[in-house]
Amino acid sequence: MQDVVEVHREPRSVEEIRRDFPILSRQVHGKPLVYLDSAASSQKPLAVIEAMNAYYRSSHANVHRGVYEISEEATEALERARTKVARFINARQSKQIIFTRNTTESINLVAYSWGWANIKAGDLIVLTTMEHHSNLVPWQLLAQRSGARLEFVPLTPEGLLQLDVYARLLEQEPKLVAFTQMSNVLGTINPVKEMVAQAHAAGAVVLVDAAQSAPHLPLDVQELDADFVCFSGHKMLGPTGIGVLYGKRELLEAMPPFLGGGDMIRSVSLRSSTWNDLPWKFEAGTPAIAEAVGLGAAVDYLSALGMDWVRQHERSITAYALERLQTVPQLRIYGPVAEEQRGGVVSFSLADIHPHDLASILDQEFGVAIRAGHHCAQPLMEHLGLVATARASFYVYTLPEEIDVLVQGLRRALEIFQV
Amino acid sequence: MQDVVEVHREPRSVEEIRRDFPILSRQVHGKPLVYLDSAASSQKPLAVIEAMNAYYRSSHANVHRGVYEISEEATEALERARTKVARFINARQSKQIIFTRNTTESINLVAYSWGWANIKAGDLIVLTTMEHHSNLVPWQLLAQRSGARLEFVPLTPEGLLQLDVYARLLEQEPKLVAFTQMSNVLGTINPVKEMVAQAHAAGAVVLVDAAQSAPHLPLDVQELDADFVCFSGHKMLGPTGIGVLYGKRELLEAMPPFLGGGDMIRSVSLRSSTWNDLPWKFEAGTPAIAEAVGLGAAVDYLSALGMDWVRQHERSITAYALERLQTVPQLRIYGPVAEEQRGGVVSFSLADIHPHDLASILDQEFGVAIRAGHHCAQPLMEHLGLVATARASFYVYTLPEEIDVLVQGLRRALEIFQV
Amino acid sequence: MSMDYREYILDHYRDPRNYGRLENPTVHVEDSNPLCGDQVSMDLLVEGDHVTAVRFQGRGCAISQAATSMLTEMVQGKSVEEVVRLGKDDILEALGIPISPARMKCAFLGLRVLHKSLVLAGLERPEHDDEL
Amino acid sequence: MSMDYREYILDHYRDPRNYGRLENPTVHVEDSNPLCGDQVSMDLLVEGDHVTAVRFQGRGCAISQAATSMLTEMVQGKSVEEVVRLGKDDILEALGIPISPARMKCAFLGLRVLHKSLVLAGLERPEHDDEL
Ligand SMILES: Cc1ncc(COP(=O)(O)O)c(C=O)c1O
Ligand SMILES: Cc1ncc(COP(=O)(O)O)c(C=O)c1O
Repeated sequence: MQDVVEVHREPRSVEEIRRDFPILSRQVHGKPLVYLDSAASSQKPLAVIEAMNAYYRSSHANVHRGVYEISEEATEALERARTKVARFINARQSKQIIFTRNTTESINLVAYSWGWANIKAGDLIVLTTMEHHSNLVPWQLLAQRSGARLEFVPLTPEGLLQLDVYARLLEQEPKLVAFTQMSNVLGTINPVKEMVAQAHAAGAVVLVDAAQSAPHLPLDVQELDADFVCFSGHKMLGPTGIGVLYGKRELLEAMPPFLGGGDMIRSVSLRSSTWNDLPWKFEAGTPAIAEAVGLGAAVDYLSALGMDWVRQHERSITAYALERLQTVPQLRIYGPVAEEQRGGVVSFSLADIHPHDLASILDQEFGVAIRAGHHCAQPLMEHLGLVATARASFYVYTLPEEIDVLVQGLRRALEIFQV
Repeated sequence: MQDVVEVHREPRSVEEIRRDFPILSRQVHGKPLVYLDSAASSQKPLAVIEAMNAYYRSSHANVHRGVYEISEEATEALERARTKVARFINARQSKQIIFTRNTTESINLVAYSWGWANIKAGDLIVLTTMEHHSNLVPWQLLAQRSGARLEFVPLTPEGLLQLDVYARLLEQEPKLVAFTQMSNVLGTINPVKEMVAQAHAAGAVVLVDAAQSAPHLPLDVQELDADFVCFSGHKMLGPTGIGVLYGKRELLEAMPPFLGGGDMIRSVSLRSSTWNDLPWKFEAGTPAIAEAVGLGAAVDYLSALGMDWVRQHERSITAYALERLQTVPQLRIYGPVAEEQRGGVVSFSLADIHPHDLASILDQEFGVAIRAGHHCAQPLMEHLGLVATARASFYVYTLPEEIDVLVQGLRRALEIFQV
Repeated sequence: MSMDYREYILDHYRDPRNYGRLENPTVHVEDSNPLCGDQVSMDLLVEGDHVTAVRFQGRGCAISQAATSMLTEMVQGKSVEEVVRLGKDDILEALGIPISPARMKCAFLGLRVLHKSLVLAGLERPEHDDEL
Repeated sequence: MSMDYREYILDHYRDPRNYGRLENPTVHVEDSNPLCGDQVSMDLLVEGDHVTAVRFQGRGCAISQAATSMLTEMVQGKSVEEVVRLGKDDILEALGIPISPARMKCAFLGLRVLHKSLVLAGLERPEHDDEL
């Protein structure tokens, strides 16, 4: 999937990788930052920061319509980034890559454009109870406006999808099936390829929320065969302000536009307009050019590491974290036990200490940044019978020593709360 | 409107200002870049580039839900940028500032959210024939879906709005009136304050496209009294990937959400959700955090110059350009003659030379970057009886000497085309 | 700045005062913090110009629950005039430890519910612009 | 690289060959460049396996109009087989000057219209993936 040249490089040590991330050498509350919240947003390597910097310092101009040198350079930079992203996920053509702001906008684009054109009253949309709000609320809004029905694939106690229920829901011939490739709370990796094949057999269109998977797993959209795949730049070493919608060509061609305005048109008269070719039909207005450049640099960085290496590194860090966390009294871990079924995300609770209190203690006394809350997955929290969990998540720069600091902090929290 | 402290600063020379913009010292085709396309997108001062740089190097994390230090810093940075923008346009409250990707998305947000809730079959929407596609296509889409009617305020031969027709259209009690404060082709500055008052008297809601005015004129949304005001960061020294929607509080409160997902909710259950407070109700998913920081730095930079100075500088550059261009044989200038009715944008045509050919010659032989084409305003081109114009546009860093190079290039084009 | 969880905070968290519901409250209001999901509901009984009884229920962190518990102690039996004046400073003073910016929303959740209740009961003007 | 506007280009621009419409064309196609608004329409008359007549009309820059004019000269009287094979290289060779990346779309507008015409006339397979 990646450049062959890159994959065969000598693997770099995590210590070496960390030197590429300026923020990792900073201190918080007088302690070195231990950043365990990459599932919310990753940190950025110098290569990404500098690519944007260089773009603004030497090649910025508006794109597509400029006949002069720097506008040609900017257009080139934008379209080269698109090609890089296409290659990174093995899309057949770069015109299948639509730049959005984030995963959330990508999903909403499909809900508004494809959804409005294809979903009618009484139609069924199948989701799961582990979805992030971003893959839930857009479908609620669509269902409310169209009169469509929503059904949900429930979870096993361990946090896996109940695939037998999924199969039964497919018998009702849903128009659309949308689910996440990896849970941002439980870490669960869903069997996307099989689920897509089953959904297609039942005649459904499939959207995959790859916000958590694109940054962490080798992703081949042709192999998965999903119709739409959505992800965010900021979770995969890239900048804020850019996301991706991948779609199958025939679907994207047939869809009406979403946002109207400059660049997405072929011709405009006062009362009607015709639309530009893909991908620009869906990119109205001046795009996030510098952000595309940054995302291009991010996928270059990841490809150079090799996504197999990334997955492997996170597997071993996660295994270590699970092992060490189990040594903390009164700590409860959520999600699958089998390592190959989970990504680098561990949600847990500790005694009767609320996750917010835990996060404050870890931050202020140990410099450890974890996430605490409902993780934009309230229905999943409901399922777990919780209001919130604490969550540690890992990436290419995470060291085992950082897990040790986390565990030390958890023990201290038990002391403070006199448990 | 700006910080009093800043406005009273010693005005800086344009030469000094230019040193803040790294790209202005670059060469193209072996000549110094003469950038005359700021109406399409402005260049960025170091202060803006460095602010984003510093953000990524030391404070990046996802916002709003993080309980740890760097997430608090990131949230602070985002919300401080919102406050700066609110102050820059004199909004009453910072919660009236919604961050979008660009002007285009801001307008579409209103068309989808306010439009769907308020525009019914037969309702009238009044626009003008000088609108940018971004303030035209969203309303065409809305009209097609809702059955609303569109009517257009035509232009005088000079390129001013026919305000008598506007008054007559208002008698038909439109639901919405949307127009630009400054034409990106003709430079025309419309009498927004009077037009808003008239529209309000007729019971209409008013949207002002400030994409060209926010960067170049002192803008006071309370004084204008418009209901919605839209603009883009990238045209006002800020980064790509961020735009602004300002709205009156009661309207924004009453509007249904646009994009659904994380951060815009109060609570989510499987089948329904409730919405967060303003402005977050309209900011679904991870926002463009670094871009907000950059935009904050941009408005600081502009405020330090003083928007009155900016306007004054552009007036004199424009006056100089109009004077010098008139010395070129067979050159025709479009738009108002009176200087106070136009911003720093001059559209023109030269003999039978197509604007694209002109732009290529200027670029390749003189390093001059101008825009050529329909400027995303095809209906206006239709009105002018043209397919395209050449356009030179100016900003805080434009020097009279650059106008001289332009004029020299135009004379050379006449030679090449043997006119 | 370090938020240290003093014993009295943990005490209010584990053993909240005025916890539960009232039979015939003058007003009942629920609210949650959209950013973290913490919840608080509050019952007020207003008799004459005094708040004669108050109960709350909630789920959330030590800060939000302890602060609400402390707040109910400040409300109980006070005149409406006094209750209307309760503000952020009173909460911070009661907590008595530094609160980091992100946790302010936790600390003030109960206060937000209280003021919503007072508005609903017609005892206070809605102050749109006050961000609790 | 400098695009120099040679005399023959200006000549094709100011005095386009095969300009106008046909009475009974086999196919008529119009297209425009969405990025700049340049327009070209083309009429083809196909008799047997030859393109026996061609006319175009257009508005646009010297590059797009001259390139289309030159293209019609290459098409006129040629066998369908030959016409189908006409590609970007033929256009660039005919123009004979370096074309900057942004102007490629101008240079190939007429070619795009030609191939759309051939597809419409059933003489060529639609090649979705070819970006003209
Ligand atoms: C008047 C006007 N409106 C809207 C826009 C669209 O701005 P953006 O492309 O940043 O959305 C522009 C810029 O091209 C403009 O000049
Ligand atoms: C599974 C999942 N889906 C969607 C999202 C939304 O991503 P964004 O906020 O970048 O739109 C996230 C990130 O929080 C996520 O983890």
